Amino acid sequence: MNDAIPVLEMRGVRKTYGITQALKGISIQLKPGRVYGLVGENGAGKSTLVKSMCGAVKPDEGELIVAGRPVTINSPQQARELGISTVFQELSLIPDLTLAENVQLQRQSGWIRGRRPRITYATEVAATWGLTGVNVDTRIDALSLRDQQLAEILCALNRPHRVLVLDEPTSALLPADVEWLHAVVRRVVAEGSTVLLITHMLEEIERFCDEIYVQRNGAIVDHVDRADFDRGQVIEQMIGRSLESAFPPIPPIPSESEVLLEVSSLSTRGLLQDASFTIKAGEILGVAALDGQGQNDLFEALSGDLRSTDGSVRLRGLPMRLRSPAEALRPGGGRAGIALVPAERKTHGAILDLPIRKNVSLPILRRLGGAFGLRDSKETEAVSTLLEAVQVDRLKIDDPVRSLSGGNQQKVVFAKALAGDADVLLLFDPTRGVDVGTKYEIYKLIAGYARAGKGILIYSTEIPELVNICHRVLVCYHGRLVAERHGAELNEHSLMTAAIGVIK
Amino acid sequence: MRALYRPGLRLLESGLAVPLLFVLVLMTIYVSASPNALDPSQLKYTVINASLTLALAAAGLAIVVLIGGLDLSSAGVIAVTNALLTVNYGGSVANQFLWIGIAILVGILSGLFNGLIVHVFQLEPVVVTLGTSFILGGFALLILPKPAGLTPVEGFSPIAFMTSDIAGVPIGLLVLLTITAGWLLMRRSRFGSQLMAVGSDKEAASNSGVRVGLVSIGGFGVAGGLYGLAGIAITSQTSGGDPNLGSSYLLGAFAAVVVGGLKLGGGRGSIIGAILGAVAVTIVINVLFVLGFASFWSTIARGVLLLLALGVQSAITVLLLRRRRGQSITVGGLS
Amino acid sequence: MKQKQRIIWGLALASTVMLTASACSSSTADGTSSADAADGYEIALSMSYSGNDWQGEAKNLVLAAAQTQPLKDKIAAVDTFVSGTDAQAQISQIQQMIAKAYDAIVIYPISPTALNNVIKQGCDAGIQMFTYDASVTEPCAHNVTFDQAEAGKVTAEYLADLMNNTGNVVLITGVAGTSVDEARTTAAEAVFKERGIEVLDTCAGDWAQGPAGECMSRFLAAFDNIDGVWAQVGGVAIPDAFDAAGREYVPMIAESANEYRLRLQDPEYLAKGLVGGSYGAPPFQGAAALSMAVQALEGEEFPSTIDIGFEWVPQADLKMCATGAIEELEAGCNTFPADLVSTGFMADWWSPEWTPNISLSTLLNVEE
Amino acid sequence: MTTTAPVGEKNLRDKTSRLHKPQRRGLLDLGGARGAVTAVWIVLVLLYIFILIFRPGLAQLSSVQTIVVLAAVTAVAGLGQGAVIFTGGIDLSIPWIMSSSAIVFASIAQGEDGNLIVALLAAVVIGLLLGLANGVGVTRFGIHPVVMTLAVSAILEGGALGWTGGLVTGSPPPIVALFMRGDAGSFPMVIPALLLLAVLVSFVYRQTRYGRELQAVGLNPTASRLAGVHSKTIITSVYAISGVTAALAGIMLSGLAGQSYLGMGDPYLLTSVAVVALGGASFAGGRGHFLGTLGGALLLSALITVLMTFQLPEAIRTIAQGSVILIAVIAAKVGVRPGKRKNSDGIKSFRRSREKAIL
Repeated sequence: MNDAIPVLEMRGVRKTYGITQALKGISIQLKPGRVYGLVGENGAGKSTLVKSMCGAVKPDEGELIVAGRPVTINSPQQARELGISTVFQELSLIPDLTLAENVQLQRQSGWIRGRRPRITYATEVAATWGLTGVNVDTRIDALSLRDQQLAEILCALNRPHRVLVLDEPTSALLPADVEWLHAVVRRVVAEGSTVLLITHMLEEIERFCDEIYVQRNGAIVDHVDRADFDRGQVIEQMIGRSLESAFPPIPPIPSESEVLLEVSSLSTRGLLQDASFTIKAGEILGVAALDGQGQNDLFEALSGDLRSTDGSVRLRGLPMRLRSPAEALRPGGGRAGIALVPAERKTHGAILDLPIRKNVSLPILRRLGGAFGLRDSKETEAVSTLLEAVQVDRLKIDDPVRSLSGGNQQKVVFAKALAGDADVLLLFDPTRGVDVGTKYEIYKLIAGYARAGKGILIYSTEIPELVNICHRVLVCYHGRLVAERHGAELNEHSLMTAAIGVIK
Repeated sequence: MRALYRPGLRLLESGLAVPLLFVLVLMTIYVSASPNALDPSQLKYTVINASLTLALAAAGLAIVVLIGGLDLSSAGVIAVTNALLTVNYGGSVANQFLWIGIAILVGILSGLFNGLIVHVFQLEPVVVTLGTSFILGGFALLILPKPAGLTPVEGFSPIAFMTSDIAGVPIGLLVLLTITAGWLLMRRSRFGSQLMAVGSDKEAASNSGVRVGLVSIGGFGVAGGLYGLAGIAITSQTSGGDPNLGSSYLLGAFAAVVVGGLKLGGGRGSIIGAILGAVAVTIVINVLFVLGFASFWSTIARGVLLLLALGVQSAITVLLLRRRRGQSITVGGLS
Repeated sequence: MKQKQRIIWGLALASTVMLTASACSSSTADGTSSADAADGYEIALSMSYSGNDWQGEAKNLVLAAAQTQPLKDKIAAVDTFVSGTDAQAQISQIQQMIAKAYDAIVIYPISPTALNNVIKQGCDAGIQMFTYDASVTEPCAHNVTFDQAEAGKVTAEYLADLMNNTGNVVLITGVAGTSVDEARTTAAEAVFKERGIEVLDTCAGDWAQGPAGECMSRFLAAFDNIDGVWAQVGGVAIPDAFDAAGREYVPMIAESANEYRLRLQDPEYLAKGLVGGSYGAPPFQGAAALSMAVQALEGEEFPSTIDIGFEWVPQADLKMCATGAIEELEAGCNTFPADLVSTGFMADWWSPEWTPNISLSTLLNVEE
Repeated sequence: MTTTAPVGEKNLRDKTSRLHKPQRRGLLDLGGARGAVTAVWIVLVLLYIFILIFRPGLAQLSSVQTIVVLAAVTAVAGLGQGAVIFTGGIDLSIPWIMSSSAIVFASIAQGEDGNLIVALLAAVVIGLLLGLANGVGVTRFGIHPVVMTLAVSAILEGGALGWTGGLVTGSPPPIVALFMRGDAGSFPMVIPALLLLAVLVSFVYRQTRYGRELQAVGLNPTASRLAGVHSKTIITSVYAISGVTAALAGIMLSGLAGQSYLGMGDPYLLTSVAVVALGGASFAGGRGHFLGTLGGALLLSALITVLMTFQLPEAIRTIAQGSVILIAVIAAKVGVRPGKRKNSDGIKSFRRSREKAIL
């Protein structure tokens, strides 16, 4: 088997975005009939690798060899013609078209005219792959996230697939769906095709894959067979150092510490129901949850981005009216408020085309006024202090945020959140797509802020992170806070168990 | 039950319900106030022919709107084709058809030009079409410096035919039906789905293997062709040319498209909606006329109609279509 | 929740607007008020646009003529309708007038050819179809108009005389791409050529003071050898442009705006050297068309084109009116005091033949 | 302090400064429009040199003065249009706000200087209210800017026709004409006023909280909102500004024309958009500056006048105008980001966030 000609090979592929080297000379070989796993931290360049394989991104350098023939792939269309079929991490179905139409559109050849034949066809295709109860005449944007993901996988399967690339296919799936996907992958390789699975769930890697590639910082650092797979070792390779040293010590909560934030039975129109908890001064409170369990609503409601339907929030004993982020940041009466570091750094966190200065000073412009409008000197001083605090070169103050690396962009977002000197800092997945060095700096920042007597609420997709930097972790499941772990109970296993809804 | 429910829901989803409702309500008022409005020749003149040019222009604009753009060049294309036809039309039937073909071709070419510039330089369609609308307007004036009539044609004239009728059936209606049929065919074709995909989400479309550039250039081309047809329609309607006539269709077409339930920004709606919207915008003037309103009310009514259409449309979206996103798909073993 | 609220508010707002609209309309719906009472002909007036002084004045003259003798007893109602700048709207409007079976339709046509089909239908239905000012090519219609080329010729000759047949002239034309503009300008250009006067340039003044003033300002910026201005509109804006540029007035021809005629008699302007003449398309053409329509209904025959002439007033023939009473008008006064009329008022509205019993106050106080 | 930067980034730093020119803050802050604005003014200078060589008559002070005065109306209307475009919208109601406020202004003023203040206030308040109506429709009801402003425009058009019956009574007071034209060759006050406006707008843009928040909202309303900016209020305000500037432009035009009439604003529908485009603004929002719009207005005005001296027919002039707009936007695109397209990821999620923010 190992002697077979690789169906897809990459040799020395490089890709640079601005100053970020996303791929630093990647070489991999995918052979027919096997399932490959690609693991790596967020921001290791996995998605760029996938995109350069399927034509969404054009590599700067390097060779792509499909079935022994060097090719250049300029468009997703071309990749498809070569038999590379991809399920993207960001869903790529057309929201305004029905599922049946999407199945059609994604198909390589042939076009079925008429609605009814199309529906019949799509239903049949779905049934072949074991999906039933599908209303294929529904528009994609009327489907749930899980159904959209299943639809996406279905569309990829319905194309000719010499290589099936699955980029984080299970993020919105239920456990039963993962079983289904396992069966699907087995069937695909049994038919002689190759599967490349990108995921951060090591359990899935262990279950699905024959060979595993480990990617770190834009380079492939290891390639192991399933038989030699060792979780601890792979994790170390992924993050480039051992787990213990990756986190700074957590500052203790002073015993006489007062309650800073008091949330009682907070509910939203979306998912969140009846959330109640408190944060003390100096406390780092974590939230663990699988995707889409209501944690977004919780953070949005607390930051004023989303109106709550019920419940109350008190900050230092005084009630907060959270009707807009402005009110969360500036509760009035000169009090400090609640600041948010949002999940989407590039679209929600920073304004990429504005200089760092204008980004960081945006929430505190009120304080920088003088007789003739904004005072440049005051602003430079305030922004420089903040940049120093987050360790970004203060000489870059007038550079656009876009010109910074991902990690530094995130630090600017932090500086912006810190600017208002908020009592409570909400951090939604603050280390996503950030390199290891910066991650450590961010942890130190968080610890430092807590040491200064502020409260922190942090959500992270990476459970080890929560275990290692939080005093206490709440678990959110189906819109409710179902568990709380602290002290000895606070470990990866117990959090994961609670997060998937299995509570002792 | 389900069988009945689905088509209704689909109608609501497609955005056609609003223009259909408006046309029906307005027609009812119109007919009840002026009973002879249903007379075939009345219908032909005051409804079909009156809205023909606007409907064609709106249909063209609708395509650009569907792919997520805004097009200001409709007036320019109409003016140029109208001018071209006025100057050159006549002679043998073959020659007449030749110039009709040329008119449509000019429309398609200017559409392709717009699309090409928009795509190659990644510019906003509004600015590009603003520029081309000036240029086209200038060309119209260059070709036809003053209004003129068509050279009278002996015997059969395809241009005059467009606003006449066969056995009481207005040709304009047939033209609109043909466009509708063409749209339905196109909508069911790969190109049609790709067109909607581009308007719905360019990136997803590209990831789905749609050649976004080609499709949007093609869309602009089709739109241009429809503007060209609108130019022919106005030439037929007025049996002449006037370099300044096109301008009144610019804002009218936008109104028709919005009343027609299309979503500005792309991906939702249909040409049928735009055509119905154009009819609604036209009949509202007739209705005000027969009800004895002063003329200035017709402009005001157009504005109110716009807002009303949008209100009803979003009421439908929110009150009827916002269903809980259920987890409907069941996974099973592989066969 | 929020979305729903927003929509309910939106609908409430929209319905309020609609209600207000319909409430207002009952008071402003035109035409119908006078329709039922008296016996006589029912006549419709279809205008393409009423957004400027000339159009508004022409409309009011039609209404005033219908409300004064000799037409008062013969006409039951004149219903006016404005279709806007859209040819198909006017076509569809006339179509409905035909359906309503008016006795005669008086039209200000939007284009010389666009209305031909529908006018033919009107004729076939036995309705008298009259157009005014602009004409249509349909032979069954009666075009009440004047000789545009003649107007261009006469005024250009006068200007050439003032310029002693030498020097340079600039032309400020009307809306580019209209036949009226084309006819006048071509005729004027021919005269200048014949007289050896060079036309420096032409600019579209769009028959409005704003664009005409802009044209003149640009001319003054571009040329320093202008010896005469031949304009279709711009009597107010052109001297202003000269003032602004600090340049000496040159002989000029412009429209029959009252304001311009006032200036041609104003000592202050005369001292600065304002020389010129005033002419224009007479607003009484509509009233004339109405009168002829009534006569046609009474059995008189009219040719397809009726030239009713235009008023050309050289500076020397200008004469102030005190109040605009009929006696004064009959005595030949042709300029009105500024405090009686609006700035854009056209002074050449009165005609002994077509508006004999309309005084200025009748015109200004006419009811819809 | 630089010692803390991760090693990997250090050697990249030099590269950074070459790739992304830092937007150093001088007296002027043009944001992302710096290149385009500079380009417009350079072209303007080139055109002036061209005039000096080939049409020296046009280069004299009085001619330049005329060109500037005629550009002033477009520039003021373009200020509002530009502000709206800066937030990713477009205002199609400018022509009829211009006409209606100018008509109200003339009717109240009745040609008397004494009535100036009342008339001016009334006209500006009308513009403000109409602009606010647009803004509220766009932000609170989530109506697309094209639809909202088109509807307001249609209602105004009918309303103005109904109210006046086609005959506008009254006229602008002579002082407005004096302001626009000057007296017997004296300097028209509109030119220093325009300069003052440019300084004021530049000051607000660079030096005030409103200016800053507007820059942020124009680029990304969602992120701005999360940073505590009242994005909707800011967006509403630009429509209000557009209403006010349209009213002012209408008054200025009435001064230039010596009267107000229906449809006087009609040519400004496309020209107000055109000068903003010439000024290098991005129609997706977030890039543009009044100095660019002003340059664009001057360029267009000068160009028309120059073309006039070549005795080209109206048709050719229109074609030239259109071509200049096309060439300008293409040049701005090619010049500003040579050979590099925006990260499409960014655009997509940004569009979505914008939609969310507006709706």
